[in-house]
Amino acid sequence: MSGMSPIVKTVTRWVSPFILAFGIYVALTGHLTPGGGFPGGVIIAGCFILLMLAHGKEKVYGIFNLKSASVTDSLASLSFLCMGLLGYVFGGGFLNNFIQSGFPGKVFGLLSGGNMPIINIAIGFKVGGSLFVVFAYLALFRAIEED
Amino acid sequence: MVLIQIFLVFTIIAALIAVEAPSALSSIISLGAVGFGLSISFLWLGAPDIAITQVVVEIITLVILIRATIGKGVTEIRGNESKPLLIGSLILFGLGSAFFANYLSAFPDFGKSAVDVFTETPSQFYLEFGLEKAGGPNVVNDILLDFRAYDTLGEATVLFAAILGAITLLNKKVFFGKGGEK
Amino acid sequence: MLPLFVAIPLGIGFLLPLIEEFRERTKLFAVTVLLETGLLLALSLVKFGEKSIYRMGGWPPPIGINYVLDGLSSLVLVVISGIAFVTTLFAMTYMSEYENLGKFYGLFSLMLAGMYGVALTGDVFNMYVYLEVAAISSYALVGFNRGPEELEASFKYLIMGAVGSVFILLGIAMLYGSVGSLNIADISVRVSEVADQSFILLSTALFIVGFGLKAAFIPFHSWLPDAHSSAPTPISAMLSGVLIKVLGVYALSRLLFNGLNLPNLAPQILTWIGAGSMFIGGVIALGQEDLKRLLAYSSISQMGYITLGLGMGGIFISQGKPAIATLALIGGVFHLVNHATYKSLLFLFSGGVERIFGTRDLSKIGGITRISPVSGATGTIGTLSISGLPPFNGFWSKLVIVIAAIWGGLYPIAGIVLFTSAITLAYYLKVQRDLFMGDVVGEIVEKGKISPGIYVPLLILALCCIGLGLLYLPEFRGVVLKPAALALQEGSEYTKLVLGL
Amino acid sequence: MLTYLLAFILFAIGLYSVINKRNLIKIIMGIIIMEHAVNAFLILIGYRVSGEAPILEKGMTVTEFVNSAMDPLPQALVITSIVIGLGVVALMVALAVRLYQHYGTFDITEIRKLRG
Repeated sequence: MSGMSPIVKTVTRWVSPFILAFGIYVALTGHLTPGGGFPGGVIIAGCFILLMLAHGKEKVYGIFNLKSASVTDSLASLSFLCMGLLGYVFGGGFLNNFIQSGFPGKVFGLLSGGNMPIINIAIGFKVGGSLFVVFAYLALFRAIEED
Repeated sequence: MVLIQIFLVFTIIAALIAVEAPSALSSIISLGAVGFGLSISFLWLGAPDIAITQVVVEIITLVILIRATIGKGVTEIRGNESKPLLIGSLILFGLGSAFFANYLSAFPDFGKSAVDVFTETPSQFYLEFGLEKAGGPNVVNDILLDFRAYDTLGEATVLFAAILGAITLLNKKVFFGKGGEK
Repeated sequence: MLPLFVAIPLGIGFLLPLIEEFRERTKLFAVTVLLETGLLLALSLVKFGEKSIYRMGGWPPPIGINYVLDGLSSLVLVVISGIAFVTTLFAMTYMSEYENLGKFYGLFSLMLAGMYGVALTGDVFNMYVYLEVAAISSYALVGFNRGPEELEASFKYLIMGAVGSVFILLGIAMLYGSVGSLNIADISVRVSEVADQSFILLSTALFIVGFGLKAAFIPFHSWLPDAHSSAPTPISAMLSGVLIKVLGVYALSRLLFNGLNLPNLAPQILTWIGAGSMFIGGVIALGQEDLKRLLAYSSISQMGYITLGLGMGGIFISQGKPAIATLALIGGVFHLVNHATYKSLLFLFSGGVERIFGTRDLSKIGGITRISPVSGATGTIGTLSISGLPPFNGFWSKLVIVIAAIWGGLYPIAGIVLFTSAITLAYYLKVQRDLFMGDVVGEIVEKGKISPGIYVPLLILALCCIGLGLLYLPEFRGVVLKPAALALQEGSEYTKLVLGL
Repeated sequence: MLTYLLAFILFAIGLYSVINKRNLIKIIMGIIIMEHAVNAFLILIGYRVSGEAPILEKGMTVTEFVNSAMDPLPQALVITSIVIGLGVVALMVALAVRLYQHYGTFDITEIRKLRG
């Protein structure tokens, strides 16, 4: 499965950086504009899946192979849990927005939501990594079955 | 208001096609039509967050579904369903919607949300103190990440557990445990 | 302290697959999960008997999510942690030759986190999310052996579970639409103010169907025999012992008793569903040849006892007989604890039998007490206590339920309870006769395989089966079971605790 | 009032597909349609006639925002439930692919027969 026709390859090569940028934008500005960690992460996963479909597995594995994807998945979930535990340690509740109560950022600024942007980034990485892993396993599973 | 009903009727027709279509590809594509029709009606219903999430999740679902079925060369899915079950479910559905339509007056009618009908609801607090207490103008993400962040933690765990389960099932490592594939 | 119950299993559930990426076959996974369950067992015993709430993120109840620790949830916490600790002890030796252990133990501790989340939470939608966490981990764990049968059983379990979850979500949507809040205590305050109760009844019906699918009540039980017989043994012990109770009966009774203030028809439906699944489960179990399928059908019938006890409690509350209602609720909760101990004992025992004889077909095997006396003895204790013979704990909880039924005047129910106990006694005597007493039948696959790791957990559970009988005595019952029954009975106590009205 | 009924009809179509269809993929589709129907129902509950999205622009005052914005709570619930649906779909497709590999067919009655 070495990927599709050259036309598709070049188009995806050109488009994928913009998809990735859009995914990161949606994930990052979750607390300001519509979007958030989940849709952003899914767009990031979609960009990698697109590359994988167009260029075949080997090329994409150079950037984001199976092991690093599931590692990002676990690490991002662990960092989300640690943000919660930090809130627990700093008093307040288990998932307390301790940065916001500590020093709130500029009202409509990017860093205004206390630990909300941080959690958004963690969810974005987690969803991106995990969906890419499950799609890679589905493709891997099918490829082995064929040959 | 009428536009929403048009979108919903469109999704119902697409859902019927998805269920009744003989070939795999056409039923998956009409399933996509259900999802995208819904996300447009979400936009109209004033929920942009949900529209983005719905569109993107729908794409991933379609890609996974097509990947799973078309790869198998399964284009023709033909199963002759039993007639009594069909009639039984139609009757059941008739009763259900009769009950639903008859008692619908008890439900707050369509245009009013919980903030208008009930006094001092949580969503009134979220709208009023969302920006002030949580710091983000997007109140929906305020709820998701601050007021009810514990829900989102469970949510991330659901996705993690589902993906971990899918990996365990698709894992090609053969093993010699009891009852496993030798 | 309370969020640690969910935070520790989540942390370990995220950590173990990460470790497995780097080192495949290490004993580390089993040891970490054993330490984790031991710690949580100690924590739950420390927390037993406390009545407190914990506000997530520091937000007051109707705004944020809160934990509620009262008589019932602290008892359920102890049951979950106890069974999980013993099952992990068993799984350390039983699963040692399997692959993918990091994923197995990761999913196991995520399932634990889901169950703790459901047991503790005081918010309807949050209960749905953590119910999904526990359910999805158990779907993958049921299909862990990846043989053709296991996959088909796991797929059927997944479809029925997903349909159940959708019904629960629709019920929550109806409830939110007609009441306007998601906090269980807040709902019980607002439900009484709602004029037209028809949509509350509709969401109650949806909850009964949804949680019925999760708890395998009789019309929705078809996934349970396949799932429990084809899952790996420690997982079927956890499923039968704890998962269907916490996700099914506990969550449903928490919603009906504390949330919706017992809508008028709900207790009757619960009682008759309990009586039905008790009777039909017992009758089908009579004809089973496979040991695990027999245990699975007997789980359905024993679950019927628990639902019956709670349903009768609801009837007596609405009839205004608080004393009898407390007794019936005590019977239900007492049976929940007992069934968790002896059903997981029997499932772990059936794993040992399968390991010795290589098959679970009762007609082909026999005489296990001659091969390994300890597991034979513990298996006998398990079968005797489940069929309700006096010295063991099964007898006492059935006795309480029968007394409550007679005292409350529900004579047909008492008749069904006695008749089903007779059926249970019949099919377990059948197991007793040929599996334990007879001479050795069937070739022995691995004689020396029954290492201490297998029969030590069986011993622990057998001692629990004997020890828990003492809970029937008034002073123990008042400390352990009465607060659990009162937590369900007095809704106002619950709202006062949570909302501080 | 009719709009709620439309969402309920969509739910009934999904339930019909899960119960009556014998093909694994159609059953998976039935579950997806049921999830969509419940999400739509949740959003319809939070709809306000003159409402706009619950996002505070710079110019708006809070009181004006409270009176005009949609109900944000069902929308937060729907985001969570969409992603739960995605997780369940991933697991169902993984199982269906494995079942196809073992039994060579997507028809659930054949699978039950072969299992014997």
